[in-house]
Formats: sequence, C-alpha cells, structure tokens
Amino acid sequence: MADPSPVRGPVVEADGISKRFGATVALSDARISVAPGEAHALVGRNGAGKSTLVSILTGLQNPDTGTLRFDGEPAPARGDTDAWRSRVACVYQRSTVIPALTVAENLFLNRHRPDRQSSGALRPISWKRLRSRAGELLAEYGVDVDPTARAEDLTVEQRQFVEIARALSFGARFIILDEPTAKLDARGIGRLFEKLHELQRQGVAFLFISHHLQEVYELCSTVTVYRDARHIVTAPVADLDQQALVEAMTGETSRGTEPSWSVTGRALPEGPPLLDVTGLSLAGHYHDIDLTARPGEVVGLAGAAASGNVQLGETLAGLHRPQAGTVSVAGRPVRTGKVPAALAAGIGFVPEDRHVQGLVPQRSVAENATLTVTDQLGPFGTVLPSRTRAFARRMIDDLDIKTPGPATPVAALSGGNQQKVVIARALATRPHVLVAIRPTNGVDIKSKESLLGAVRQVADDGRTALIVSDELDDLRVCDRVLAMFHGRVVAEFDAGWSDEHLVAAMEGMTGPTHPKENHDSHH
Amino acid sequence: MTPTTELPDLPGAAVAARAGRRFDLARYRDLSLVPVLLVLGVIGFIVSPAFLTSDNLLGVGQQATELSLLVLAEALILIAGRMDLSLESTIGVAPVIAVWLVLPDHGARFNGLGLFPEWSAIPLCLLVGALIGAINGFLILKLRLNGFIVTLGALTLLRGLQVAVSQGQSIVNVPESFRYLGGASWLGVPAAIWICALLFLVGGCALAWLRHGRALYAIGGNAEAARAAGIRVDRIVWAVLTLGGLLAAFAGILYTGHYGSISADQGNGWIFQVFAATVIGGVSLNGGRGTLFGALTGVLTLQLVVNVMTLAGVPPLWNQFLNGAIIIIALIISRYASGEKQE
Amino acid sequence: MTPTTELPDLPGAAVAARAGRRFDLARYRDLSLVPVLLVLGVIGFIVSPAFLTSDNLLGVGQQATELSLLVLAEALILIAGRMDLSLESTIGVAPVIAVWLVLPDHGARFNGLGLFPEWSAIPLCLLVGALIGAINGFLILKLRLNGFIVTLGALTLLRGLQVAVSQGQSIVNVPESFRYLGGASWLGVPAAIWICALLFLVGGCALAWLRHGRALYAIGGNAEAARAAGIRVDRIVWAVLTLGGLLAAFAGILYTGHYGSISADQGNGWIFQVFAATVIGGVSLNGGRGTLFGALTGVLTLQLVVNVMTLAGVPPLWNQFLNGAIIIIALIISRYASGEKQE
Amino acid sequence: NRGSDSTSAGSGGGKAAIGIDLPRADSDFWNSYAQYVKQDASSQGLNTLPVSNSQNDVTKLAANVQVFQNTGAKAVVMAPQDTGAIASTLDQLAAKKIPVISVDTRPDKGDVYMVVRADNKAYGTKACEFLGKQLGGKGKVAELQGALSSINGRDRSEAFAACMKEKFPDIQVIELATDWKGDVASAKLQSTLAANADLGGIYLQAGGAFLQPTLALLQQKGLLKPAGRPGHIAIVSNDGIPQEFDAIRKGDIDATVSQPADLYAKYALSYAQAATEGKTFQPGPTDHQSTIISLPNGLEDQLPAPLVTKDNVDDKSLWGNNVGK
Ligand SMILES: Nc1ncnc2c1ncn2[C@@H]1O[C@H](COP(=O)(O)OP(=O)(O)OP(=O)(O)O)[C@@H](O)[C@H]1O
Ligand SMILES: Nc1ncnc2c1ncn2[C@@H]1O[C@H](COP(=O)(O)OP(=O)(O)OP(=O)(O)O)[C@@H](O)[C@H]1O
Ligand SMILES: [Mg+2]
Ligand SMILES: [Mg+2]
Repeated sequence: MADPSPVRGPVVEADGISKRFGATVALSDARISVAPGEAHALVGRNGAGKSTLVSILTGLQNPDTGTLRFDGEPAPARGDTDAWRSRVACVYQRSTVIPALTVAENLFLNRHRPDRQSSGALRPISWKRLRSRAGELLAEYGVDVDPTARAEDLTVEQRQFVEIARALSFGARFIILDEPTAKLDARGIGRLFEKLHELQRQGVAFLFISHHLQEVYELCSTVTVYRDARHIVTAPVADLDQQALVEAMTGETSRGTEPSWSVTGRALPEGPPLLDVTGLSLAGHYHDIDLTARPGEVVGLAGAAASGNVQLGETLAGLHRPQAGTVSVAGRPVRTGKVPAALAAGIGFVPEDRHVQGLVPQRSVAENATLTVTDQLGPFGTVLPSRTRAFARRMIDDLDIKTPGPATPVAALSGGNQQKVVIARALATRPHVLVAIRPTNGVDIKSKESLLGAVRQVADDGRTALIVSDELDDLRVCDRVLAMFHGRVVAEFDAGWSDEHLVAAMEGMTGPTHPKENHDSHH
Repeated sequence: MTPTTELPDLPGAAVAARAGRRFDLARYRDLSLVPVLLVLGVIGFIVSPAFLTSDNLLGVGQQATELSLLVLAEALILIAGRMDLSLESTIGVAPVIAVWLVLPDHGARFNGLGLFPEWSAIPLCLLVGALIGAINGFLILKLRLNGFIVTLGALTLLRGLQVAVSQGQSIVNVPESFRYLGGASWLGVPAAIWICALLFLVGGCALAWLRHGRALYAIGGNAEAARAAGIRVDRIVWAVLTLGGLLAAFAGILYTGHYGSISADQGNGWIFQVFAATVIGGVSLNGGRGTLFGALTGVLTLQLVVNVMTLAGVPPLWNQFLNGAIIIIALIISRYASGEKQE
Repeated sequence: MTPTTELPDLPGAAVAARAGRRFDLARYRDLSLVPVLLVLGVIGFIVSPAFLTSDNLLGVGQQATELSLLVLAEALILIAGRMDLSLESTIGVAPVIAVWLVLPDHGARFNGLGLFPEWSAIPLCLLVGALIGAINGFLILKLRLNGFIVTLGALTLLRGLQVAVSQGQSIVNVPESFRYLGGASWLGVPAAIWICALLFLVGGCALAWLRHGRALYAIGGNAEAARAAGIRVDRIVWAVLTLGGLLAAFAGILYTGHYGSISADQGNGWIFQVFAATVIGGVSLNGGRGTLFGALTGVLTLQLVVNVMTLAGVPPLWNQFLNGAIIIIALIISRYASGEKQE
Repeated sequence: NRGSDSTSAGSGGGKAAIGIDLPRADSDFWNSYAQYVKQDASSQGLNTLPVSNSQNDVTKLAANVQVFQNTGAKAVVMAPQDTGAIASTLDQLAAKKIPVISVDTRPDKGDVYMVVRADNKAYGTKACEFLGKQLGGKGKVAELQGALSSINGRDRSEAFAACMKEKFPDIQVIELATDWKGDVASAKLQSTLAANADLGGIYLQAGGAFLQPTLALLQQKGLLKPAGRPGHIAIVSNDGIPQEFDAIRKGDIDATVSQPADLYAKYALSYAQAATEGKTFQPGPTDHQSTIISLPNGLEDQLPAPLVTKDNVDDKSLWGNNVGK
C-alpha cells in the first residue's frame, strides 16, 4: 500500500448533508463515508440526489447543512479550488470537456504546469511538453486520439475517455465517478475497469455511481443506497443481492427480477413487414443496409460506438439524408431526410442524447411531451391548453413520470424522468414504427423496466419498435437483434441469444452462430 | 389534482405542492414590470396634473406605436432564438424605397421613378420590409453567417441605401395612405394605437394558442430538439425574420404618417431601445422565453419615463443619464420580481 | 507515435485522421482576413499612388489605434463569454471625469474641480475606466443581470453622465500627458501605434501561453466545466471586465491626445464597429474562440476600407452603403475561409 | 460681383487642388450645401479633389483630411461638427502649410484661414425677439433644442435664453432636448402641450428635423391655425429650407432664420481658392454685406442670416427659393 499511516480516518466522511433547490429537496440529512482504498458504490433511483452529493463532495456547491471531512480534516473553503482538487477528483455526469479547446489542453486544464499547480501565473505554458504528456496519458487508456485535435471533433466516447483520463491523472487518493459508463460501449467499459482495478491496487478509493448494478458487483466492495434524498442503507455488496438492492432503491418489495414483459415463447409475427429498409447507405457511417420489421416485433440494432447503428436510427427518423436506398412504412415509401415526412409516415423517434435533441429544457413537461402532436390538440392549427394538459397527464400516468405537474419546466426533473418525457414525446404520435436510440440512457433500473415495457407495448399493440443500443439490457426486449459493425449488419440473433455471442458480434468477431440464412429468408 | 397525489408514499407529492408556488411566481414573470408602470403612474400624477389626462396618455400611446411594432418584431425573433439589428434601418428604408417607386419622376422636390400607382405605396413598403427580412434570413440560415453581424452589416447598409436613394433629403410629399394611417383617429383614439393593440393581441394569441406560435418557443429553447420533433425549424425562422421585416416596414408607414415626412435618420439608434424594452419586458436574449405582453410593458415603461421626465421638467443635461439609469433599475426590478438569474 | 497504433481496429483512428486535416484549416481561421487585407492593398495601390506611402499607412495605423484598443478589450471579454457595450461610452466619460477632477476650478472655459494635481490625470482616467468595468461586473456577476442589457443601460447612462459633467461642451484644454501620448512619435512612428502593437502582443501572448489567459477560453467555452476544473470563473471574468474598462479608458486617453480635445460624443456609435471588427476577425460571440491577431485584422480591414474609399473618391452618398456591404462581404469571406458555420 | 475673388486665375486645369469634406449626408441643409458646392466648384472653375464625407464623425474627418494631404491638397474646406476634436488635425495642416476654411463652425483651437459661418447666437436672438413680439411679452414658449453636444445648438439655446430673460422676462421658456431627432421632439412637445394648454409659441432650432413632426402633431391635435386666427401658436424655425417657406406661405409657421447654404458654399470655395493663391484678408466689412471679424486663431466672415417672414418669403435671393427645383 502506498499509504504509510495505518490509522487514517475515512478519505471522505459526510454527515447530515441537506440541500434544496428552491422548493426541491435534493438531499435531506444524507451521509456517506468512504474508507481509504475502498471502492464504494452509490446507487439510487433517478433524482435520488446522487449527483447533488457529488457536487457537494467536490466543492462545486455548498450544502445547506451538514459536515464534510476529508481524511479527518474539515473540508477546504469553497473558493480554495486547489485544496479541493488535491483531495478529490471527479468524472461528472454532465460533460466538462470544453469543445473549442484541444484534447491536450482539456486534459491539463488549469494545471498546465504539473510541478507547481497554483504558482507561476506568469510562467509560459510549454505546449510541446503538454502535448507529449497528453499523448502518454491517452496511451495509458488505449484511446487513439490526436492530442492536438479539438474536443468538439471527438466522438462521445472519446470525449468521455478524455474526461476520465483527466480525473484519474490528478493523482488524488479519492476519485468520484458519476455514471462514467453511461457513454461507453462494452469494450470501453472493459478498459475503464482495468484501469480502475489497477488504481485500486495502488490504494485509491472510489465513489462509483451507476445504474448498472452488475458493474457495482464487479467493482465495488461497499454500497450505499439513497432514496428520495435520504440515506437508506450502507452495506458490503456481498450482503445485498440484486433483489435486495433494488428493493432498497425503490422502497417496494420487488415482484421478483422478472420483468413485466417477456419475449420468450411468442409466436413469430406474421404478415407483411411494417418497416422495410433496402440498400440504405450514408457515407462514412453505414453501407447497404437491409432491414425489415413486422407488426408486433421489436427489433434490436446492436452495435458499438461508430458501428453506424445510431446514424441508421437517425436516418429512419429523418435526421440524415442517405445517399442510397429506400425506407417504406406499411408498404408506402417515406421521403428520407425530412423529419416531418418520417413523422407523417408513422415513425416515432427517441433521440440519442436527450439534452441535445430530446428536450426544450425551459418549457413545461406538457409542452415537451406534446411537441410532436401539436396538430392534434385543437382545431385550425390551435393548441388548446386544456387538451395539452390532459394529454400530458395521460402520459405522466402511463409512463409514471415523477413531476410536480404538467406545467413544470422539464429542466427541473431528474434525468430519468426527463428521459421518460422524451419517450412520451415519441409515443405521442402513436407511431407505427418506434425508433428508440438508447432509450434507457442514464435511467434507473426501475424506470428502465417501465420504459422498456412501454416500448414492448408498442409492439404488442400490433405496431413495431426498433431499439438502437449497445446495452444488453435494452436488447433483451427484442424479438430479434441485428448486430452492426463498421457500418454493416454482421449478424442476426433470435431471442435467447447469449451475451458473449452478441458482444463478440458487436466487436466484429462474428461467431459461428451467424444466422445468415435467416437474414436471407426475408428476401 | 395532479396524479402524483395518488402515490402518497413518494415525498414527491409534498415537493410538488411546494414547487407549485414557485412556478406560479415564475408564471407571472411577464407582469414584473407592472409594478414599475404603476409607480411611474403615481410619480407622473404627483409631478403634473396633466399626466392623467386622456390627451397625454393617448399621446404617449401614439408615440409608443412605432417603437412597439419594432419591439413586437424583435420579441418574435428573439423568442425564436435569433436577433435582428437591422429593424432600425428597415423602418426608414422601406418607406423611402416605396415612395421612390411611387412618386412621379418630376415636378416635386424629391423625384421618384413613378413606376407604380400611388395606392400601391403601402403594399410596396411592406413588400420591401419582408424582402429585407427574407434576405437576412437567407444569409443567416442558408449561408450560416452569424446573425448578429449580418444584421449589423445590414443595418449600416440599409441606412446607407436610404441616404443614397433619398439623396439625404427628408421626403415631405408622402402618400395620402401613409398620412391617413399615421394621423387618423378612430373613436377618439389614434388609429395607430388600435392597429398596434390589435397586432399585439393577434401575436400574443398566436404565440399562446397556435401551433406555429408555440413552435417558436421550442425552436428558441432548443432548435435541435425542435427539429427532431418534426418542426420545420429553418422554414419557421425564415418566416419569422420575414415577418419581422414586414412589421418594421409597417412601423415605418406609421412613423412616416405620424411625423409627416420621411427623415433620413428615421429610426436611427432605436435598436438599443428596442432591445432594452424587449429584455426588461422579460424576453430572453437566448431564446425560448418571454411574452408579447411583457415586451409591451417594456415599451410603455420606456415611453412613460420620457413623458414623466418631460412633465417633471428634468434638466435636459441629466435626461440621458436618467434614461440609462432607469433601464438598469427596471432590469434589476424585473430580475428580482421574476426571481430568475439572467445569464 | 502514440501507442494507439496498436489498436488498428478502432474506428477512432480514421476519425482522428480525417479530423486532423480539418483542424489545419480551422487553425488558420484567424488568418482568414489576411487575403482580404491583401486585396484591399492591391485595390488601394491601383486607385491611388498615395496609398502606399508611409504617410498614408501610418495615418491609417494611428487612426486605427483607438478603435483597436476597444476591439482588444471587447475581444478579451467575448472570449471569456461575455459582452460589454458600454466601452463606447467609457472611451469618452473616463477622460472627461479625469479632466474634471484635475482641471482648476476657474479660469478656463471648462471648469473642473481641481481636486488632484495634473500629473494624476492618466492614472485617474484609467481608474475611472476600471471602476466602470468593475461596476458592470458587479451587476452582471453578483446581481446576475443580463450582461447585454446592463452594459446597454450603462452605455446610455455613461454618455449622459459625460454630457452632464462636461455640460455638452468639448473640453479643449486637456492635460499635457494626454497630448503627449496621443501625439508623440517614436522612431518616426506615432507612439500610439507602438503602444497598441505592444498591448496586442502582450495580450496575444498572455492568451496563448499563460494559465489565466487560457482560462478565458475555458470559461468562454463552458463556464461550468471551467469551474469544475478549479478555475475561479467569477473572479477572472470580473478581472476581464475591469481590464476591458481600463483599456477603453486608455483608448480615451489616446483619442483625446490624438484629436486634441474631449468631444461630447467621443466614441459615439463605435460599438457597432467594435463588434463588426471583432467578429469578422474570427472571435465568436458565444465565447471561447478567436484570437487577438484575428481581431486586429478585423480592425485593419475596416480602417483600410474607409481609406481606400476616400482615396477612390466614392460618392459620399454611397459611403455608408458600401461600409455595410463590406462588413457582410468580409463576414462571408471569413466564414468560408474558416469553413465553419457561425451560429 | 460673384466669384470676383477667383477671376484672376485662369481655367481649372492649372489651379491648385482643394480638398472638400462634407460633414454628413443625412440632412437637408447639408445636402443643399453639397449641391451648391458642386455647382459652384464647376462655375468657379475650381480644381477639387474627390469630395469626401465624414458622416458626423471627427475621426473620419481626420482620416479624410489625411488623404487630402497625401493627395496634394493646397487648401481644405471642412465643416467640423466637433469644434474641439479638430484641433490636432488643424495643427497638422498648419505644419504642412495647408490653409483651412471652416464652414458653419468655429474650431476652438488651431489655426484657420477663414471661418465661413452665420452667427448662431444671432439666430437665437432673432428668434427670441420675433417670438417675444408675437406673444406680446408674456406667455409660454417651448424650445425644441438640438443635441446638447452640438456647439451650434448650444449657441442658439444660450442666446435664446439670455434674450428672453433680458427682454421678455414674463415669458416662460420650456426647454426640450431632442438630440436633433424629430420623433423625440414630437413626443416631448406633445407632453408639453398636454401640461401647458396655453402654450403660445414654439422655437424650432432645426426646421429640417423638427418642422414636419411639429406640424403633423399640431394638425392632429387641431392646434394648427393659420397665423392671425385666435389660438394660433407662433412658430419660429431655423434653417431656411424650402419646406419652411411653404409653411410660412400657408401661415402654418410665422418665421424662420435662413441659414445661407448657398453663401456657405460659395464663399467657402472662393476663400479656398484665394488661399491657394496666397491672398490675405483683413477684418472689416466685405463686398457681400458681411463683416470679417478677427478670431484668436484666424478670421471669420459672418454671413448674413436673414429672418424670413411672410413679408420677404418670396425674395428670390433666399437660397431656399432656388434649391432643388
Ligand atoms: N441546479 C438544480 N436546480 C434545481 N433542482 C436541481 C438542481 N440540481 C438538481 N436538482 C434536483 O435535485 C434532485 C436530485 O438531483 P440529482 O441530479 O442529484 O439526482 P441523481 O440522483 O443524480 O439522478 P440521476 O440518476 O438521474 O442522475 C432532482 O429532483 C433534481 O431535479
Ligand atoms: N438628425 C437630423 N435630421 C435632420 N436634419 C438634421 C439633423 N441633424 C441636424 N440636422 C440639420 O442639419 C443642420 C446641421 O446639423 P448639425 O448636427 O451640424 O447641427 P448644428 O451644426 O448645430 O446646426 P447648423 O449646422 O444648422 O448650424 C441642422 O441645422 C439641422 O437643420
Ligand atoms: Mg445524477
Ligand atoms: Mg452645424
């Protein structure tokens, strides 16, 4: 162990923390304590207050009440950023990469001189050294990024790695990771965990936040559960099985781990395809894609980052204009490259990033949920507030959206509930084909179940859904999964696929179970 | 009640109830200048008995009409997340071009081309305004140029065009139709006030209850999200910019009629007032927030301030200083009344 | 090479390589006006033999100094993600207040208070400028008011203050120190040019190589992220706003010395030019992008255009029109040369 | 004897170059001046450089003058709207021995060869005397001032105020600053009318900017009664543009002070030509009913600025009766 003193207190100890934003109570008398070298998981449903705790632990926000100690000493003053930085490093849930700056500069932001952090305001920065150090750092994570590239030109995943590399390179003894895996694909998660295990061996303590419970079991030794802004339980992970953990998070006795839906034992859907895609190509992303989906069917489109599956989904929704190929819904061709045309043809869409394409943050839940159906809310192009409210209430009920009311600005909801609003918006048109890209992105386990249930319901009502994702949990609701790699469909699986096979296919190692003949039979 | 009450085990219900109050405050943000208006009214009443006469108030109203039309235009554009500085030139150049096309080519002090009959002056003027807005839209939306600087360039260019076309002269023989709209009274109230009130009412209703009106908020709030939701963002923004130019041209008609001539610096420097009125009235410069009613209270505040200062006989040397101070004070009031930080 | 080449199967490699080429273009974005300057030079050479004389070019240079200092200030503020419109009033009000504090209280046409000795005029002027910036900073950062409207209000208020203090008169008996800085020549080149060049150089180096300089880009790019990285966002922004006011006051000193008096509408209407120069020079209005060199080419472009138009004897009526047209054309060139959409 | 000063010189080809800067392109008065400059330059056969325009901005004026220097001007005609900030430009020109003719304004500092202007203080006084007489020495008068930063506006305001105080102490003057803006003038006049229904007279410091808005306002309020009728508000304007003459003929306003745009242009150019020929002038009366007075920094030819009323409005010698037809 790197630490010579055996009698040190916890690296961080917070007690009696309360925080409210206006009328919203984000934390109420919450506590947490992380021992040196410990990997501590923090779980809870969306809006439980996890990220708020993170911002308090990293000195970004002051708690209203409560005490905070690092290594037994009181926390530094709020403005003393260097002192905070030396105690705790953090990968925040919201991106903190600055788009216009280079990767190298992002990595060493505000600590361009590694030797002496705060002094030397007048010593010029040596960009050459910075670049080479950035190159070394990135190499440690196996991220192939040019340190002189600007961050805005990176993929989401590459950016996330820049973020992670930066936090881990501080040399702090305590690191907070707030949903670091949400933007990574399986291979990326693997690399991250390798690195974390290595740091763990060096005695670094972690506070790890994730909605993927299996990650908690894989990495952490202790788990703390928050619910509704309060501390519920802290226990060794070995003492809590997944069911107990979910119960602690939701406060309800679980109906068992079985979801409300099931894909096994369904009759293979019959009839002409509802969605028919032939020869679709978008330069730089995917080539010559054929795809069909029948009524009652949920089709998965699996693929790692840069496999082109996301762009394919977006193309179906009308966001890109493909160079070649046709899309038709219920036998009628759809004009590509136009969202209104796609909507009119009955394609509903859940975009990849709710912050970018999903929500108008300042507007109300009702308005966001009805954004796609404003033509149905009154005569002569009017939008009647009463109908909007009623429509939104129904959505709030159906999807169990936790909100003070339909008039609340959507920005005031927690992440998971925001995601539900995006799904509500997509379902509002009662689409024939629902295209959902990572529909459960950042959503807690309970909500995930209900969101996937909502997607499944679309199919059960005799329509069809397409789930574009790299998360196995999402893909489990699918009747059929197509795996994409480098812009091509490389494999197809029927329900009951094994994780390893699918993951292998997504990584380009097409296994022996390649059911090519199934694919061909559609033609 | 909201359905959250059906889940009593969630503290969300309590949260919701409390949150409810907060949002109510925010909902009345557009009213945040109403107390300011009242205070101004009281001060006006104290400093001069003439303040509360219908003559005076109608006068203030009519003086506000031209500015308020520009504010209406700018508010729509800002809500959609854009900006147009060139409105202050459009109010001058559109009438000049219309008159130039209409006036006979000889005999008067200012010689036009006489290409069109005189009755077509108003449609022509509106057309020119709309065209200016559409060209701005082209540069901003198709060439993807920065809107602030495009319209800043347009501001200079159009003012220059006006000087060039009018040869720097004020044009005195304006068409009768302009004069009528700017000068007539209907039921004892200037026609311009009726028209403005109507336009604000129509605009306000459209923003509140029409599909395309609501779309402006969505576009201004997050254009990407609006696009993904099937809103034709570029087309609507283009329409709004065009409409903005058209409204500015209409303001030009009223101005010309009201003051009896087209002066070469008609509207010069107004854009600052337009922005000040719009923003203290609660419209966000970042798009997606605000109402026309708020913008209207912004204009009225600025106009009343001038009126009250004139009635109070504030020394001319301190006029401009007070004007600036009042913009800042109104901004502070509007910020604390709404309780929202303005970023 | 980085060890990432060991993972050839990652599509990231392709992306990075493709991206690499694009960056090269983008990296020279700050040079995008250089061709424009060259073209202007050639036109100038063609229209008049007087263009390429050192007299003429130094004249253009000196005329550009005051504006360029405002542009320097605005560029720093814009890079940090803010705006300051009041600079155009600071350039006038700061010298007026300094002179008012310094001039004797009787005997001259303009009577000051005579509170301070004459040598203190320059420090006082700079102090007033810095104070104005700091007050703006207070209103924007502490009261969280909208920066655009605060500084717009300040623009009006400060101009009014200047009129009130100077009673609308031009002040002719300016301190000798002002006169020296504005009028002296060092090595045959006006002192103002040397000083400006030095300030741009220092500023450019600070932005490129100093921690606090880089912090401006981080703050302008994403203030939240900058805060998370331990940058004291509010403090730095405040410092930049103060520095901006100080630079504007210094521009006021040069202006006063250059033209030999403080006129009541010194700087009036310049803010449009400041924004135009800064933005066509490649500084983003949304913060986080641009360089001082680019901003400088922006100023020079605008100044050279005026010079060439005068030399070419463009009809006066078409002057302003061409000015506006050139802003838009420069914007188009700068947009296509950098290949970036400007949102 | 028009153009008498320049008759000695030959044709324009051999003459020394004159640089002319116009102060602004957006006002009627200055555009008339610009037209006269153009006419007179050709009729006097002068050699002028391309005419520039400084758009009411002294920095542009300095830049333009610099270009004149570089292109070989032997005399410069300008109308510096900012009488202070022109000082160093004048110094520069003096150093190069280029004489300067300043039109309409008197620079505070720096040498000038000749100032060609009418006396703005006299405008204010004339207007005051006329209005005072019309009102019989009592009542209320509104004064639409220009921009507070304009020297000529201030001269008029001060002279008007001083004269009123001295000669008509019973008249109450309501000063309204307008920044030369017609809409501001209209708004403030309207407020003033609301508060002072008994307003007896109005002084417009710039007819070009204020005349139409004022007339439109009075018309709308039903207060526009022809001169002589009861309830008529006496109006004195300033500038002498044709629109004012029309209004005088119709009885809408009572008088205006004719600011002689034609004489400005004519004598500015002839003095410029004289300067290039090395002529000098002495204080005293001139051959064109004006007086040259001596200033600390040069000479000033004070051109006559007649008060125009119904009696002399059709006088053909008024420039407003000759322009633009
Ligand atoms: N800046 C803020 N202003 C207002 N409310 C906020 C703010 N930040 C958080 N909240 C509210 O506080 C509560 C806790 O939010 P927090 O982000 O901590 O949840 P979380 O547990 O991280 O959820 P998720 O799993 O979705 O990330 C939520 O109801 C959220 O809406
Ligand atoms: N904004 C304007 N619109 C129309 N005319 C104007 C305007 N400003 C000034 N003028 C006219 O141009 C003349 C000159 O304007 P300037 O601003 O130079 O004022 P001045 O020099 O004080 O007045 P003058 O030149 O008449 O002595 C004014 O007398 C006025 O008639
Ligand atoms: Mg969170
Ligand atoms: Mg003048």
